[in-house]
Amino acid sequence: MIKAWMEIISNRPIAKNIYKMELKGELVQRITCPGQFVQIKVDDSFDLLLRRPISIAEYNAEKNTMTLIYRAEGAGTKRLSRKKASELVDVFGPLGNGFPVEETKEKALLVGGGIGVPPLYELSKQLVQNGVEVVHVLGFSTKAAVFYEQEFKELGETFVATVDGTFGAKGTVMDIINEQRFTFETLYTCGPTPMLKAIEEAFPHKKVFLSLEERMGCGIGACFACVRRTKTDANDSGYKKICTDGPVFRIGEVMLEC
Amino acid sequence: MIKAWMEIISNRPIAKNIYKMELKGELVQRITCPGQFVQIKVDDSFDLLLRRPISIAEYNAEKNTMTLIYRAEGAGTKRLSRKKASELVDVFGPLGNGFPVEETKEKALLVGGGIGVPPLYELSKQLVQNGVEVVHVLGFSTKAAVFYEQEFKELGETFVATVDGTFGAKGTVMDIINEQRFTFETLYTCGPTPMLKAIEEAFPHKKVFLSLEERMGCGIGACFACVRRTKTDANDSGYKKICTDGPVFRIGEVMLEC
Amino acid sequence: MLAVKLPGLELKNPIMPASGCFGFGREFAKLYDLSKLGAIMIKATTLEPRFGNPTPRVAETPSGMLNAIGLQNPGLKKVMEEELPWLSQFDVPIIANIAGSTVEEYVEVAKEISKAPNVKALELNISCPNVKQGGIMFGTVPEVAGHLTEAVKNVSSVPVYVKLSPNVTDIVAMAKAVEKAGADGITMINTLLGMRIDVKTGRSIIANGTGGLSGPAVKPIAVRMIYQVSQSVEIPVIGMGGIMNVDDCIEFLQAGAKAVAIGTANFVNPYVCVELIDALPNRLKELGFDHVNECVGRSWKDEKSSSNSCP
Amino acid sequence: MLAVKLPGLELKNPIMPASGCFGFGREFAKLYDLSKLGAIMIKATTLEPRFGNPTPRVAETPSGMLNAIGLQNPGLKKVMEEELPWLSQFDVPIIANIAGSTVEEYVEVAKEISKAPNVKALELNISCPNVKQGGIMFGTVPEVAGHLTEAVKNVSSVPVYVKLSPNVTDIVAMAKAVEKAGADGITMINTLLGMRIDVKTGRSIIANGTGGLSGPAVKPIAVRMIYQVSQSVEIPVIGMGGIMNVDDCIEFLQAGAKAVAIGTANFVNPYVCVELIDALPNRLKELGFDHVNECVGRSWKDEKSSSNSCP
Ligand SMILES: Cc1cc2nc3c(=O)[nH]c(=O)nc-3n(C[C@H](O)[C@H](O)[C@H](O)COP(=O)(O)OP(=O)(O)OC[C@H]3O[C@@H](n4cnc5c(N)ncnc54)[C@H](O)[C@@H]3O)c2cc1C
Ligand SMILES: Cc1cc2nc3c(=O)[nH]c(=O)nc-3n(C[C@H](O)[C@H](O)[C@H](O)COP(=O)(O)OP(=O)(O)OC[C@H]3O[C@@H](n4cnc5c(N)ncnc54)[C@H](O)[C@@H]3O)c2cc1C
Ligand SMILES: Cc1cc2nc3c(=O)[nH]c(=O)nc-3n(C[C@H](O)[C@H](O)[C@H](O)COP(=O)(O)O)c2cc1C
Ligand SMILES: Cc1cc2nc3c(=O)[nH]c(=O)nc-3n(C[C@H](O)[C@H](O)[C@H](O)COP(=O)(O)O)c2cc1C
Ligand code: FES
Ligand code: FES
Repeated sequence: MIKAWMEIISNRPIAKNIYKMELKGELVQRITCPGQFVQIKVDDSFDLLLRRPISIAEYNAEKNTMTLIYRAEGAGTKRLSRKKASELVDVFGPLGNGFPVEETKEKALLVGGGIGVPPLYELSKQLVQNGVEVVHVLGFSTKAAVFYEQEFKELGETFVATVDGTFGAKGTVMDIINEQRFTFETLYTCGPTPMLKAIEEAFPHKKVFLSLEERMGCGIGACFACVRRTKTDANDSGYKKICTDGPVFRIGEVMLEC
Repeated sequence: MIKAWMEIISNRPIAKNIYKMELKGELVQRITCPGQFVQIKVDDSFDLLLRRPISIAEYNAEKNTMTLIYRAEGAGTKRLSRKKASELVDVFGPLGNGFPVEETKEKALLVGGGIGVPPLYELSKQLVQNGVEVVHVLGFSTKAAVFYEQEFKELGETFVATVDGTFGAKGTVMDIINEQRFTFETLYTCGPTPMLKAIEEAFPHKKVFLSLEERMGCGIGACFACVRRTKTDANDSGYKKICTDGPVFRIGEVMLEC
Repeated sequence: MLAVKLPGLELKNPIMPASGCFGFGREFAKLYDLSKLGAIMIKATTLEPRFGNPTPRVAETPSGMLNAIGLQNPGLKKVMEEELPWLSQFDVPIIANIAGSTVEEYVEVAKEISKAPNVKALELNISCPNVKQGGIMFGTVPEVAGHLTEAVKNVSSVPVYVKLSPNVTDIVAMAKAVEKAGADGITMINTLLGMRIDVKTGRSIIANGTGGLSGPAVKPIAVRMIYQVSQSVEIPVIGMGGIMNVDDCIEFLQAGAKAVAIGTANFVNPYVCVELIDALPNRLKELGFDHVNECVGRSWKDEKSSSNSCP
Repeated sequence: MLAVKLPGLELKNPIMPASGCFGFGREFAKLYDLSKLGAIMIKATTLEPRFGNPTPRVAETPSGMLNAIGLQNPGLKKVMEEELPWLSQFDVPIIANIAGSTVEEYVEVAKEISKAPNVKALELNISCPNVKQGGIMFGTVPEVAGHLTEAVKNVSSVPVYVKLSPNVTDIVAMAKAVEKAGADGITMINTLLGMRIDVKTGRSIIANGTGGLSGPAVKPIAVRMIYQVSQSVEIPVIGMGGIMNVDDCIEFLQAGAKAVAIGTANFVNPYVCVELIDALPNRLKELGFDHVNECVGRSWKDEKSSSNSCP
């Protein structure tokens, strides 16, 4: 990991409040796998003091570029969304342990919810490159929030659900999963905690990898902000840090909530 | 006074750390005289919380434009200096009572020190327009800090002093004043307090108008941050507010320091 | 949707300018109609006129500011004869902030000023950290604060709110002491004692040395204290300290305040009070509230009704 | 130009990471050579391992952050057997921050940890506001703090610094009490108790409810307290609270600190400590200082030698 100024190649909305930012810089050389993240300092003012953790949605080591997809929700991501091409941003990363691509030889199910979808894109690309068959199940709140459906389709079969039914199937990713009864070797997922919980319950004996989120301080394991208790050790002091041991964990490795 | 978003027409350095910013907007219509100021919110972040008071150096009611000249010294003015044309800034003003142009019929001496020079420019222009003869004495620290010498020359005789002698006469404005023994009806001045004090001492019986500075809260007279004791009433509670009663005062009206 | 009732006060809305940041209203009256405000907390009034501290009196700090005005004000007589009558042209209740160096001074000011027809409540400034003459004791020792409150209650013709200083170990003890002494309400927080040194000169920027910290920087401290105090007393709290936008207002209400006051933000955006009053209804609706009162104390009411303990 | 001597500590420079923001150094060792640091204040160590509070444990506030980690740490045994030996590869003195729920726990940890060869001083964390079990009392009652200091002094093999909590009415009284009890130095300030409510849920963002406020927002409070305490005690002060850049370091020194620690800024810029160490000499020169010691206490030394009263 390094702290580096990366140049914005582009930064534009791709769905309601969802932005795609392409960045260029040497930092990309250090990315080791899909699912890693970076910590971004929005600007040099103090008021939004902390860095924002954002997953790497796609990267290209040859071109030294990477893509972030983020929701402009709070003050920091809103400010980020106003940045223009050629501006520089202060990026710290890559951080964390991502999705183990090599854990799948044949067929993978990728399940993403909302702003948990982005890191699955690079994962899917790499799986496909390895000759793995991928199936995507993506959930969004509503049609206006849907993004990257086309991009995923180009990589493999893609199902989309929206809570209000304005796009794809009405309901959640779990509705699709229950209906389609997919067969798969490995399930990779990233999204809101209730979704992860449902998946955990549905596939207790499968090879599942989940990417977790937590509010972070340092992003490198020094501050103990982002811990999860390990499952084997629920009443003891066993724990993992999401920023360094994760954000991707094997099913059952940690408790999904504090 | 109004709070308005004004558009930056240009913003560029004109001397070492000195920037000239041209702004456009309806607010200009409300300016009543040279020496008034505006309060600028540097950006919408909270960390540089307070507005920055900056004098209006020049204005053009027909074109709806005004010019600010400022030193990029602290965090706020430095951020301001990075703004680009077509960006908007949050301006509150015009504020305060400026220089009384009509107090001079024949000949005025304008004495400016450093970043106190800008408001004298509009004053000089208006005096000249009224047929008044103007003489300028401008003091700067060093050659690199000198600005607007040419602009003032076009309006009237102009003397420049630099402390280190790298431009014009070596010394301060007082050295020039003592040497030249100007005759004048009115003296208008703006600059650092030691300079104002020297002028006050040198011309106790002249018609002198001084523009003062103080750290401000509200800029409109509500917070009592910017008071000066009135001279007539030094041990009592008599006072004037620089933001509303000033920033320009008649000699002897208020004490120069707290 | 916005109307709020507090002892002595029928507020059109729960938003008012905080004392010391709004003078006696004259300046802001040039910008908007003061009748739009929920109330006005006027600048601290003392028995005699005061000049206050030497300048510079303010300094900026990260997301905050320091001030050491030193209670400059024109004195009781002028406030009674000029400022309050002038303010009576507006349909807005006045909360008179009063200060003093002795109990007697407070009592005298309270007695007189509470007679003004538009003064609907007093706000006892026991917490201004800038006056050396024992003033700080009123704000930090529960018994002393209680004694002062009682003395003022005895003479005031209107309800008395006590403004608490955050510069204490135990804010709840202070709140309980003034409640017990008969206070009708609490306003909080006043400024935190701070300092900024100019590294070039090695000296404090504020001539007085230290000053009172306000603005968004102190908001988390204000919210925490209001959260603690509003659960511990029966009298209402008017909250302040760093409010900049509508969500901040709602945060203070949820912490337990029944109304809020806005100080420093008036310097950043002179229209802030009316802009927030205008914006509040929509934001409340968005968050699912039908009346501003529904927010009040939600942070601890929710805690009490449901267990949110974590395994 | 940068070397500073303090009880038990020979510092190459006056800059060190603050406790809790640097773990036990392992993570930052991947970014730069820890031997460059003046010292390292390691994460609070307790007798037994602790898991700490539920998450979320941090929240952002204007120019600051709240944390309620709850003293998570691997416990004395592991710190003695793994962390400290690992740290001994670096040429840097360790200041061991210790915490506990009882005097006995503090004493036990102090006794053992002070024996580690690279631990050159202890930092008594009497001020962590996150532990409910009476922990806060140590930090707010002078007598209790004094008693604890004495007990730890009796068993420690190295000088003892006491870390003061800012959540008190009278910080000078706290400082004097620990000085009298034998403290070799004071570190200050720990975090201020704060809270942030998510307006959408009406609940505290931090699962624990309240948390400790740190970062630039608190800097004016830290500077004021260091200014007050450094004039009132003979023992040295290590200052912290919101330091982000070189000028902040110098401001703390001028306020009266002999060295400074950097906490939250490590999260904003993980290289901040070494960057400031590198930048300090030039900035000192620019301001006309030949040695960092010349800055120390300049704000009040100047006041004492010249009258700056204003007419
Ligand atoms: C490992 C990881 C990867 C992530 N990847 C993405 C991604 O690819 N795209 C995306 O849109 N979002 C992602 N998030 C969530 C993203 O970090 C938050 O949405 C963002 O930090 C919110 O910042 P804000 O300025 O909008 O909100 P604010 O409310 O202004 O944020 C205030 C503070 O809270 C923190 N915070 C607020 N919400 C969250 C959250 N949900 N998770 C962690 N911290 C939070 C912020 O980082 C900041 O420190 C990821 C989070 C983690 C932990
Ligand atoms: C009536 C008036 C007119 C002015 N006109 C000009 C002008 O035309 N050009 C120009 O360059 N400067 C002018 N100044 C000074 C200018 O306001 C300060 O240089 C500027 O505010 C410093 O801001 P900063 O962000 O650089 O410094 P910072 O140190 O970041 O400022 C921190 C805070 O202190 C205040 N402050 C710092 N220095 C001063 C100062 N000297 N006077 C008042 N407030 C200060 C700032 O406004 C801000 O609130 C004027 C000041 C006043 C009162
Ligand atoms: C310049 C200034 C002057 C103040 N004067 C007073 C005062 O006279 N009486 C008082 O009780 N509080 C006074 N205060 C405190 C405010 O009323 C308020 O309690 C505090 O600033 C916190 O709110 P804020 O962060 O919104 O400013 C003053 C604050 C400022 C900034
Ligand atoms: C995440 C976090 C954890 C902390 N843990 C400790 C701790 O274990 N022991 C301690 O004495 N102080 C702890 N502190 C307080 C810091 O050491 C420091 O005193 C405080 O944060 C102020 O400095 P800063 O503003 O530079 O962060 C912690 C602070 C933070 C932000
Ligand atoms: S964010 Fe600091 S340990 Fe994970
Ligand atoms: S700046 Fe507020 S009264 Fe002048």
